Amino acid sequence: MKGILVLLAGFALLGVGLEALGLAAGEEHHGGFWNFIPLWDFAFGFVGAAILGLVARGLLKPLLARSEDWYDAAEGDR
Amino acid sequence: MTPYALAAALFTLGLGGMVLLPNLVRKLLAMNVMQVAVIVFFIALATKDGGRVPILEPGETEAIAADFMNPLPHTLMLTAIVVSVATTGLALGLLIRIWRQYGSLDERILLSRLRGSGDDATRHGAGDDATRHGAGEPPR
Amino acid sequence: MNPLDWLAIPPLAHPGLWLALGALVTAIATATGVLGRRAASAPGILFAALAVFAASRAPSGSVDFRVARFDLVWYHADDLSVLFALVFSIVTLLGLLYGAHRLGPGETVAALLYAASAVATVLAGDWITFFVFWEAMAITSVALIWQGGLPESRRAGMRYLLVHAAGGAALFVGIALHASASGGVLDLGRLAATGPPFWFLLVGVGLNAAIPPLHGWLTDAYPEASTTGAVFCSALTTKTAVYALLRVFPGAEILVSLGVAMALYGVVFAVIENDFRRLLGYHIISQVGFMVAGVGIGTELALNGAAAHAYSHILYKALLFMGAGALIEATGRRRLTDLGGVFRSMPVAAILYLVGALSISGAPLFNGFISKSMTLSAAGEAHFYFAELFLSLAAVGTFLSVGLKLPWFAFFGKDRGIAVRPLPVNLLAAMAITAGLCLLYGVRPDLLYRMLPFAASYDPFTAGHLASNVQLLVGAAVLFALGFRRLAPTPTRNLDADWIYRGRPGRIARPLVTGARALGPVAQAVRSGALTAANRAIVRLAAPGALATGAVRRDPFSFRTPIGRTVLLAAMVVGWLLLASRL
Amino acid sequence: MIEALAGLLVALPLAGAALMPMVAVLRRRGTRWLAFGLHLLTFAAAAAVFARTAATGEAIAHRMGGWPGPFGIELRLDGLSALIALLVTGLSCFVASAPVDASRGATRRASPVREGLVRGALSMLVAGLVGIAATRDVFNLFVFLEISSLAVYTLVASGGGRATVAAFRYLIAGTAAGSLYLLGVGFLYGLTGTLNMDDLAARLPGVEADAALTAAVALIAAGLAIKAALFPLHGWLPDAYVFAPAPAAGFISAVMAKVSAYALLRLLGETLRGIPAGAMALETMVWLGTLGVLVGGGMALAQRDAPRMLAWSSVSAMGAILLAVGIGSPLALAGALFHVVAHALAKGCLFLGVGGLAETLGAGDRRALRGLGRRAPWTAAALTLAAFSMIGLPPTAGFSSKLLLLRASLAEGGPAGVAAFVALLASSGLAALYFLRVLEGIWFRPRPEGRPAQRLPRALAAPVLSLAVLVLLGGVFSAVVEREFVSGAVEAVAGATADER
Repeated sequence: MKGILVLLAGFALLGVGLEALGLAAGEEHHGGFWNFIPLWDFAFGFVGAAILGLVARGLLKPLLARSEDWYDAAEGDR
Repeated sequence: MTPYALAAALFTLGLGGMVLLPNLVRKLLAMNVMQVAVIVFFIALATKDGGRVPILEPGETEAIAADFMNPLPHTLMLTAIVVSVATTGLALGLLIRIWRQYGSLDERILLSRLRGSGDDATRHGAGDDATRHGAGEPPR
Repeated sequence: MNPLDWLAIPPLAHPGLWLALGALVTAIATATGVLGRRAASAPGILFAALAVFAASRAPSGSVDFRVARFDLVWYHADDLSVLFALVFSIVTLLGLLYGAHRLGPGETVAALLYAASAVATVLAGDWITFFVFWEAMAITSVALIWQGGLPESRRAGMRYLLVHAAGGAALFVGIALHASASGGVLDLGRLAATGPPFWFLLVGVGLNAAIPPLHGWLTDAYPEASTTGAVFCSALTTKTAVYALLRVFPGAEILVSLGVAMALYGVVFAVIENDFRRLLGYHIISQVGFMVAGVGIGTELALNGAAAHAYSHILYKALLFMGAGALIEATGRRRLTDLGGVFRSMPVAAILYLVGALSISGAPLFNGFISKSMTLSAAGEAHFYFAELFLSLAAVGTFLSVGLKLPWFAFFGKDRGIAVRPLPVNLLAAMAITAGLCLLYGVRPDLLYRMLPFAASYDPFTAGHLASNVQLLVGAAVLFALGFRRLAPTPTRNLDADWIYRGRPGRIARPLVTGARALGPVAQAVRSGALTAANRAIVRLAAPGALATGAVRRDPFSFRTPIGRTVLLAAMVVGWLLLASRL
Repeated sequence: MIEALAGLLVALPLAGAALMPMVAVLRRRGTRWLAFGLHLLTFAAAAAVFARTAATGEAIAHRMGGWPGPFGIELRLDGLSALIALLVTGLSCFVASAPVDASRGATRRASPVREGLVRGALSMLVAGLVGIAATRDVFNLFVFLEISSLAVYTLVASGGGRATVAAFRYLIAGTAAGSLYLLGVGFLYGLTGTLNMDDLAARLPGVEADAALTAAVALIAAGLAIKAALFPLHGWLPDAYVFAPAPAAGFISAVMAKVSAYALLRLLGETLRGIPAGAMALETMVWLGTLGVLVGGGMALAQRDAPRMLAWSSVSAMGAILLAVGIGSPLALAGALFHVVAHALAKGCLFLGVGGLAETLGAGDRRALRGLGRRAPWTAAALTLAAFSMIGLPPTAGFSSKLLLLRASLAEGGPAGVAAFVALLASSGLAALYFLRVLEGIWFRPRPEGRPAQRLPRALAAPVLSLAVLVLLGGVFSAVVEREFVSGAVEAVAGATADER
């Protein structure tokens, strides 16, 4: 578990370092204003995943989840 | 265009019903739908925008053919309806006899019965004449 | 002349020809007993290798032949079609290698014919040829799904067939409308994205591309295919549709929104899916969404991106399905809720699977990165900012479910002490080669870029791109690390668009299903009738007494066919006369 | 005077159809002779008409109700129509002479209602068939088709039991056929505004609507092909022929499908000739007919039940006739018509004989016929002659007709012609196999133990013998038949088309 955390932290540092490198090299940016926010992609990755999880688990699943043999029962009279 | 589309839809419906429905009554109904489609088609042929029924109004003495709808398809269809009624009547009669004989109107069941009894075991009419086996012929 | 140079002559350069030949040889060799069941896929592998070779050096140009009054272009090679033909051939080769230990003759033949149809579809130069092979693809893929062997495979295959028949009908109507609108021009070229022809073609092609709500067949049928069958299915049908969109509707803006919607739809459903092959199926939809959006953006970079992403996707998705198949083969389970902690028992397959997972997530140095960031950059450059944002979101979701959720709950997580069968060498070898290709293209993108249809140059390895991707993945990983318990799968089935025909509304269409089923007995009757006839003929000639003495009792020729069949045949005669007189 | 006969040909049996049930209820014993007389009278009228057309080479026309053409319905009998009418009315006499339940044993008599129903249906059938042959109006043709079909359903159903199911299935197929045909007629009427065949032939070349015309031809061809039992649209045929009572089966199997084949010849070969779709329909017919010849023969070989074997051989024969109609050269038409006559006589004879025996025995297994040669040599000889004709052995009528068909298909050449030639040869081989198997049983095997004695009721034996004699005469004097009967009919069609060209 600790190894994973170290790995994550390493990659996070790599991300920060690469962004700094890109800024230093003066690479062009395209896209919406949000792309110019520093470390935007960290936040987007985290929040986006949270939103997706919430929508899927909180909204869709209560609506759509059925027992696994639901279709068999629905088609039972074939 | 609409009446032709209607005729086409009815014809397809009837054809599909005749092909797909195993119940003989439904098959017969589908057949009737198909006949109605043909009738609709003919009547559609006869119609004309702004056309009148080809009957002179009281007091009218002169008839201009271009004003009227074509009456011939209607008369033809009268005959076709008679034919259709006769066929349906005969078919219903047959169905009653089939029902009495087999107790089923499902073609699949009927066919398996026809086959199950075997062509050589009994000849036709076993139902209304069970004594047709010759004397001394053991029923096989 | 070097013998292999023969493969550069157009008729022989058609990779589909080699795949079909492979099917023929397999069928003959196994039917005659020359080849045992266990080696059934051997000739297929050989011929697929030939197909790869032919595709890799297929010369540009067209070959046509005349049927009735149509010039049918059955070989039309340019950069775009050869790219798809090549990757189809490669994945066929890898798939056959992957399944070599268990592929029977039937499945091998079906897979080869399916791949041959897909290759022939992308190499078709006119709508008629395209349509013919498109339909052939539907039929052969069903044959492959049926080889899954379970009752549910048969039923799902039947539904798949019906849905694709409907899609084929829409496509046909679209082609007919287009042909009559254009005065009989049937060349497969760019079309205006307006009017009835467009909508019909969009429905017809979009069904194969699994654009929601036309995607139900995919997540319905693919999980029911055999472990090997799913590898082929994941690669071929949807990508053929992407090819068609690239060819016909580049720059149709409606495709941008459709593609983005697809990408998100697949991701969201994947998050709550339990059957891991269905989960991967949802990610096909999501990834195809990237390509469809790319087609819709329509700049040279975007089209290149879509084509490159299709190429990459076929490789890593095949790898993912191979990994999923390996899980099933090793454990016999197909739900995440039944799995956990098998990493230690099958580390090689798990690591190879992770290569695929990182590829699909767009991790740098894997091949998903080099094509996905191309599409995203194209969206940004063409000012489709929101498309770029939402596609990024879909990428996050992809990593969340394929890169984190699936491996965590399957390979790691709670150890349930599941007994694991050892995996055969050929299976692991195929996975390793596929993973190697994913890495190769990830490190050397120029190998892929030089095959792309447009000359637009692109460099994925800028610090900004790398940073953006690394940050996204890390962000998602952090969330997963904090909240993975909430994402745990549950043993449920989620309703989806296939409810339309499997649930209550589907009952309205039940007669259609009955009608399609009626075809089964026809084929059966023809087959058994012919066999019995031959058998009886021999009996009659060899031993005339046998019949009289009752040695052959049952009389198979007193059968009666339902009278509806006569009516149906009459309708078919009418259809034939209508068709034949018009040609 | 003679023109009125043309109307009478239809009116007489139609009146009979209305009359029979009444007479049967009032006075049953007389019904049989009244029916026989009526059919004989109709036959005489047909013979007179035929003689006139053969002598003058001109058609006899009658406009119903005195309406002038093209408005009125025209009945016209040329050489071809007259030949068909002659065949239908002639064969009807044989059947009408037999008691309704001839084969059900002497002790059993039909009830008056049944007697009237069956006799009336037979009359109606003759009226419908003669009407089909005579009419020149495509809608009227539909009406006569349905009249004859209704009568046939009734006749088949009168077999009771399983025959009812067969009749219903026949009805479904037949009515579907009628609807398809009528729809096609609707297209033709919409395109040309006429229903008269001659008018149609004159106006159609000027019609441009390509798709609608194709649809018309396709629908008409498919509809009539069901009624003519063209393979693979023959689904109704085997059961209907097998389960119908023997006298009815003898008549139905002899003429029913062939009159529809006549209608196909009239419409596709004459009225709609020269239309691309018509040519395609004829070509398709050649191929399907060739297939039918082979499949029918093969299926006949596979049957154990003798009447079923005969029914499948009818599928084969219809294939042969229709493929010749499809080829359409004068030689092929001569072959087709000769085959119509020869097959009608032979198949009528066989169905009356074998079917009657099977009914009296209560078993259709061909083994039931064993030992017949010793027990009833004359019947056995008659059946043998008819079987020879079916195989195509000299000196029977079947030999001459087969020969004509073979020559015609060879002269046609091309893949279709060669395929037809091979199929026809093969069908003779198949027929030899399945008939010789039966004949061997009849002549060389002893009657099985415990079997009842086979004996054909005299009322059926007489028609069987006379038909066999006709089969023999038709073969011995085939040159006369061809010259006097067939050539005029061929000229009526081929001559007309030759003029157009």
